[in-house]
Amino acid sequence: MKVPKKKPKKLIDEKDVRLDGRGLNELRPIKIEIGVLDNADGSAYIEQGKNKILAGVYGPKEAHPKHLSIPDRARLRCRYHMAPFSVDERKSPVPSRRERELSKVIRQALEPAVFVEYYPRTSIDIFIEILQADGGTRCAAITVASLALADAGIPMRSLVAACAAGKIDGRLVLDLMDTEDKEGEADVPLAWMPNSNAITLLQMDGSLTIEEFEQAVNMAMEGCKKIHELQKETLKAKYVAVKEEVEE
Amino acid sequence: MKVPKKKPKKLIDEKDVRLDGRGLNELRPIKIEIGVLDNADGSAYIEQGKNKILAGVYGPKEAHPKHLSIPDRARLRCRYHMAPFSVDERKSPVPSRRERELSKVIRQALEPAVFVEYYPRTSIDIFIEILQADGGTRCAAITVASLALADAGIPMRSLVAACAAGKIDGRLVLDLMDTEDKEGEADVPLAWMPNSNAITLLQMDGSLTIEEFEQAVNMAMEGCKKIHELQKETLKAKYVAVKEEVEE
Amino acid sequence: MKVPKKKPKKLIDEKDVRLDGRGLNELRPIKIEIGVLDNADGSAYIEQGKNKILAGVYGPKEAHPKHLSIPDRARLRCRYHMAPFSVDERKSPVPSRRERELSKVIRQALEPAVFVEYYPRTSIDIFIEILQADGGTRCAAITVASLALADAGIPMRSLVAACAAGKIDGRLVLDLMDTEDKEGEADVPLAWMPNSNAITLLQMDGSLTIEEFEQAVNMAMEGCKKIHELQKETLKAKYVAVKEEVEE
Amino acid sequence: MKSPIMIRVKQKQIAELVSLGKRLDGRELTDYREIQLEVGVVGRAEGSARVRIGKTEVLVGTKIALGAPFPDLPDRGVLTVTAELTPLASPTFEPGPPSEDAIELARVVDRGIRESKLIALEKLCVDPGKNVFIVFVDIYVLNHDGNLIDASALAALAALLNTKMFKYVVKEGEIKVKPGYTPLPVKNHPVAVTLAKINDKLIVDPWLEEEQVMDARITITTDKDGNICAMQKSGYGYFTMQQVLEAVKIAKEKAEELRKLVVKG
Amino acid sequence: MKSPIMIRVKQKQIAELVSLGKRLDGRELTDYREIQLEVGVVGRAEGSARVRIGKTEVLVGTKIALGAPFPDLPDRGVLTVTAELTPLASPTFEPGPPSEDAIELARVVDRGIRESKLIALEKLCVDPGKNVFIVFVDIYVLNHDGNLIDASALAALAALLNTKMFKYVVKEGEIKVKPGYTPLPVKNHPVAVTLAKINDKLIVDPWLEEEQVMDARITITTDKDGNICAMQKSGYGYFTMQQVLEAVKIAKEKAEELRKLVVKG
Amino acid sequence: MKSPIMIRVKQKQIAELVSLGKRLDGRELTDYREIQLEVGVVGRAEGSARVRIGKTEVLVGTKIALGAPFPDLPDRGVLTVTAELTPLASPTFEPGPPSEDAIELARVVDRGIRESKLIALEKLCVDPGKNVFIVFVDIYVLNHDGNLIDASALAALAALLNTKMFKYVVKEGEIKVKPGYTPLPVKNHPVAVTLAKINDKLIVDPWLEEEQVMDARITITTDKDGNICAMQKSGYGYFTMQQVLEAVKIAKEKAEELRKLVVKG
Repeated sequence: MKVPKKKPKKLIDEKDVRLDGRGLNELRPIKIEIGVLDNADGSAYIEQGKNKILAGVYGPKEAHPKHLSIPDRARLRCRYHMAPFSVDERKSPVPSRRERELSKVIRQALEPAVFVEYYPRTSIDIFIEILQADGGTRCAAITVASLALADAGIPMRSLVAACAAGKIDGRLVLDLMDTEDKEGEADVPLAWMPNSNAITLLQMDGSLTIEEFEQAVNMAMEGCKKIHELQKETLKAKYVAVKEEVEE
Repeated sequence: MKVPKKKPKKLIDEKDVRLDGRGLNELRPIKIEIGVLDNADGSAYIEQGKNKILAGVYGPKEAHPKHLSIPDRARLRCRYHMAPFSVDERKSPVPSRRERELSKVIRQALEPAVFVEYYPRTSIDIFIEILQADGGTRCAAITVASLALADAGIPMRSLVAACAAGKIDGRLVLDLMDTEDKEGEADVPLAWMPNSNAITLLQMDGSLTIEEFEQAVNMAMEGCKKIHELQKETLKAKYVAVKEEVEE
Repeated sequence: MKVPKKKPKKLIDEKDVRLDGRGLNELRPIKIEIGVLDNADGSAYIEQGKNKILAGVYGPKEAHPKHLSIPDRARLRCRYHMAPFSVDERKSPVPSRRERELSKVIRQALEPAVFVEYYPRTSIDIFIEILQADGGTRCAAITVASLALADAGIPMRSLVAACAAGKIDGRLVLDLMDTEDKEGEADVPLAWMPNSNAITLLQMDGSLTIEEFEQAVNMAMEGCKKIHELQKETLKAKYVAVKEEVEE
Repeated sequence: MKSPIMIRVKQKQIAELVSLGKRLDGRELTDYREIQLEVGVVGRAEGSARVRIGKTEVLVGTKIALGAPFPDLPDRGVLTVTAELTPLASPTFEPGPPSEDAIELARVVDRGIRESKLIALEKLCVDPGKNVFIVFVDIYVLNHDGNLIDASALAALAALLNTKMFKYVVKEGEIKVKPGYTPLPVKNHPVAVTLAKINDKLIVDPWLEEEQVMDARITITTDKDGNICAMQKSGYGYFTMQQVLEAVKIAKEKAEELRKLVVKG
Repeated sequence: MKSPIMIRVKQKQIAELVSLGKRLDGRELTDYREIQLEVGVVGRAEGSARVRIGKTEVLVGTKIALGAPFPDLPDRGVLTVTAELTPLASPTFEPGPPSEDAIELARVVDRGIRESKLIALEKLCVDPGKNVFIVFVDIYVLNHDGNLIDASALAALAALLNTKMFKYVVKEGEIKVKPGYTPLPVKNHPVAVTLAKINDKLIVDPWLEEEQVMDARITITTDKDGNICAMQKSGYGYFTMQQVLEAVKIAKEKAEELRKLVVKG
Repeated sequence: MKSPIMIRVKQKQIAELVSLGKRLDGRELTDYREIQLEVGVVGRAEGSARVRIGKTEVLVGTKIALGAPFPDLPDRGVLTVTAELTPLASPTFEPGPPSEDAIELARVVDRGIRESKLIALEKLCVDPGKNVFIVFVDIYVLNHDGNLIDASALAALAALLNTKMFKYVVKEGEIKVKPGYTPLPVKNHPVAVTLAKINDKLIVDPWLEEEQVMDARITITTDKDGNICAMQKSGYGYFTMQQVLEAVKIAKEKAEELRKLVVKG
């Protein structure tokens, strides 16, 4: 329980500056680490603004129960889960309908990137824990889970980068934080593989004209590109570090 | 939520006419269709007064989980389920204890009619959805499920017809509707195979002398006979229609 | 729902007598019967003060589901369960977190006594029903379950006897009843195999100095010794009775 | 565990005996096994009773609490009946949420109590629409050797007759408990009698092995005036009209016998 | 049950036809199957509608009740959407708690209603912070032959337009129901249109066998002014930007056609 | 995944080393692994702390809400402790409702907090019988390498010391939140220390591979005055009286060391 925040009158000031000081087309600060968990086969951690999200991957491993295994490819499983203390009002640990829907769309956002056909009859489990939530968690979850898959050594066509654009105070903006999401007019989360030009997650709620929607998607794609660069740098840095460690 | 109905002072007027205009010994109008669903192996739909009930049958099919299969006969499964909007106060979609009991007694009302011994180790699933409820749903459910079984081509000793009799305003009447059931003194639902003279469902609640009970059962049996005729006509009409279609 | 009891001002009077008339170091009256249930492979019943507890054992039997069987020993399962009417406020029949924890510690209190290695891949089920609760149910449950295991003919290193000691009104006492447990300062339940000098359950809550704790454990051990004697007598009496019956 | 062959041999034997009007345990077709009844066995409960019919053993405890009435019956107490088939009672009972059989058992007992108006629910209103007494009847099956319904219904009746309620006063909208107890207001004495059909014969009080061979079962609950207040056919088979009427006649007679065990005088 | 080989042959055929701009059932790529709509089919419900798209059949019923508002929106009515994939509707639907697919279906329909402001929730407040109207929209899938979302969203729209609310007065803090009904206050008419991608072509209204071979699926909900109010990509595959924009264009056109079926005049 | 043979070889090695007073990772028998503590890591929580003991990692967040007290303690705040063994943390943890182990973990930590009177629950009453503060302590296990209890209890203590509560005024029966925060009222500092028994020797802070070979485990929670406030024996084996007393002595010493990591000055 928190001291109730007053609803801001304006989300963008006259100088085109947002509540947290960002420009319209600016991402929140992003910090990524990979290989952060000891037991998981792969893991990664992201902070995007005040979001704090941990992803872990187990697999490929024997699918069980067996009748759920798929003869010609790996079965991807995904759980998006929020910690009780990740939001202002304590959340029950029992998965909500929202968490169950997000688990599905996140899985389907990642699946096009994974060579699932390499591991028939196995299961690859992706577990995402939202430790702190501040808007845009599904996109940050896809960004970080994609790195956890790479960290687990699972062959992928490309990393998947995800980012939302939306409309607040009548203007299109990138990467909405919680207040902007709640008080704004529309939100368009997008997951993209820039190399393959493949949109693997696309949702929308609010109200946008078709022209606004097109601009919002383009804006989100630009965000994804930047995030994709960050993902690649993080992976590269990790491999350099491992290489140095090995060569020492 | 509905505008509350006033409790009627009398359920039967001085001319022996009931609230919906019926005589004491009169069934509600019944409309039956069979083969109404595309995916189910067999299906049927009934309207009895304001009751609207759909039944679908899948099977015989491999029983699963396997340890629940029965070596020398098919396993009949039955689910009686009410739609949330089928009653005045919205019903939670989670099966209630009442729905679970009715699932059992309906299954046991149908089982004596089915040649379960023809299909060892298989499962025959009967799904009943109450779309609108107005008293006497368990009986109408048996009547319609019995036709769905026939429509699925499952060999049966006889169709099972079901109908209740009861006591309202001190008089015995046939086929109680919701208000009569709630305000009345007793309800005796009965399922019967007229050909085999077999009572396959019999319940009772309220208060009846033994003599009244005997009369009520006899009255319900007469109702079942009429319903049985309707069932046979519907089946015959269906086969004629199919035959004509095939011969065209 | 009961007429609320007034909280007693004192749990021990000036003559060192407790509310129910016992001395500080005195057990409640104990009555044990074994072989009380017809279907269970072994069973026993205990009354300890106002506690009334029934234990039944099924097994060793085929473990199922099979993937939970253990290759080199029997799998002990245990359920501690309270009847809804066993306590002042009606208890929901759904197992609480407390009941699930107690099921675990009771299982682990009994397991060191059982030759589980004699029955690989099997399952031994211990079911404990608290019919009336008055403090110290976990200890009485262990005492009685241990006899039910013996009654089922399951080979054991020793019977397990259990008893609590604790602190009330600043004094150490044996075998706390409900009011003493709730109003007292500490409770130390202990399960012991006197022959093997093995403590198989030890919990504590409240506040004790290390010296008090040591005294409390010693006191509880003395209680266990007495209970162990009772257990042995009961078993012996049973076998004599059976023998006489057989020889008649 | 008996072998499946031994079971089948025994089942055949049971069925053949019944055809001859006899039973494996020497009973007449309309005899109950020995019935033992004990009340007040659980002091924490507001009422309780243990019934043994042969080796079948059932414990019923009642609890009373304050709570909200049903919106459509704002001035009536609430009756709640549950049944727990404890895993102690049979190797076929699993711990977990109530099975279909447990639900049916509770609901058949519930109907007998409710329809006969055993409890004067209209006297259990404390503050209309807000607070009424809720009567919990919890059936605890401790050993299953057949005919759980009759044992449970009898134990429920005995426990309810044995139930005491706390006294209270309402002061400025607050309910205060007063010292002393008063008996639960009771108006009727329903008794359930179950008959099984084996080889077209009706038998009373089937034990477990008879239940395993029976075609169908019917439970008939009659009240103190001999009226029928609840009925439940169960099992894979069927009854003819003649059999039902015969069953009703027998059930009424047996109920009178059983009632005397519970209701004195 | 068809054999796996037959299924694969048919799937290949479907995919090849789509590449040629054709469909197995003769439809154009952007054609819907025949749509049938019936309203007021369940009298117990406050509103109801049955939609058939080809052999897909969905029934939606609405109920209205009084209840507490969300703490952060004390003066607004509450919308609750559920979906039941009844086991009647497909051999792959199991009875039990809602599956991931059922939850997604309900939530996509919910977003279309909510984001387009179909219901004027601000007019459903009775007593701020205490009592508001709760609108239940329960989707009941009766036969599954593909494209459940469009059928469900259309049935939900029709059922809500058909919903009548009881009248009431608040007297001394108590809510009394008055005779007569008033229509649910409605502000918009969202329509969901789903397209599937098969062999890089977009098709409208995929039926079940097309859903089994599609790469991915996108649902676009547009409102009466042609604005987009909800969108959901689903399935194992992906879309390109071009495909998304093409899908949006088609969805807007088709939505206008579908809307005319429900909203007269 | 290691092969079962490799695991058994390693387990034998661990047990033999312990007999010689040594451990596979070079620690003394009574040494903890390296402990790292960080507080205030989750800003949305009212208090939070992350504890790493070796590779075991636990995050605890606290939340405070208004709610009803327990009927028998109308003027006291409520403490609720849960533990989630996140499936991230170990290949043996499954998503789903809390396992027996998760429940035990939460309850042992709960008892340490409750029995030591860490939180002054008597100061958390807002409106007796109606509104009190509920303190949620949610344990989130992120990596499991043994000794979850000590890590969780330490993180819970640190998180509670770090917890801030909102201020409020009660005006005409309504609770209004005021700006500013105040620390949670705290009275004690319980610390849990767990010892495992391997080959009749006691070791402190068992890591996962030691837990897999241990006979039994005992957790002893002592408060700031050196009193014991909670204890839990766990595991398939047993302890002798001597071992228990030795364990208590060691636990008290180690608790003092650990307490200094959390409580400054």
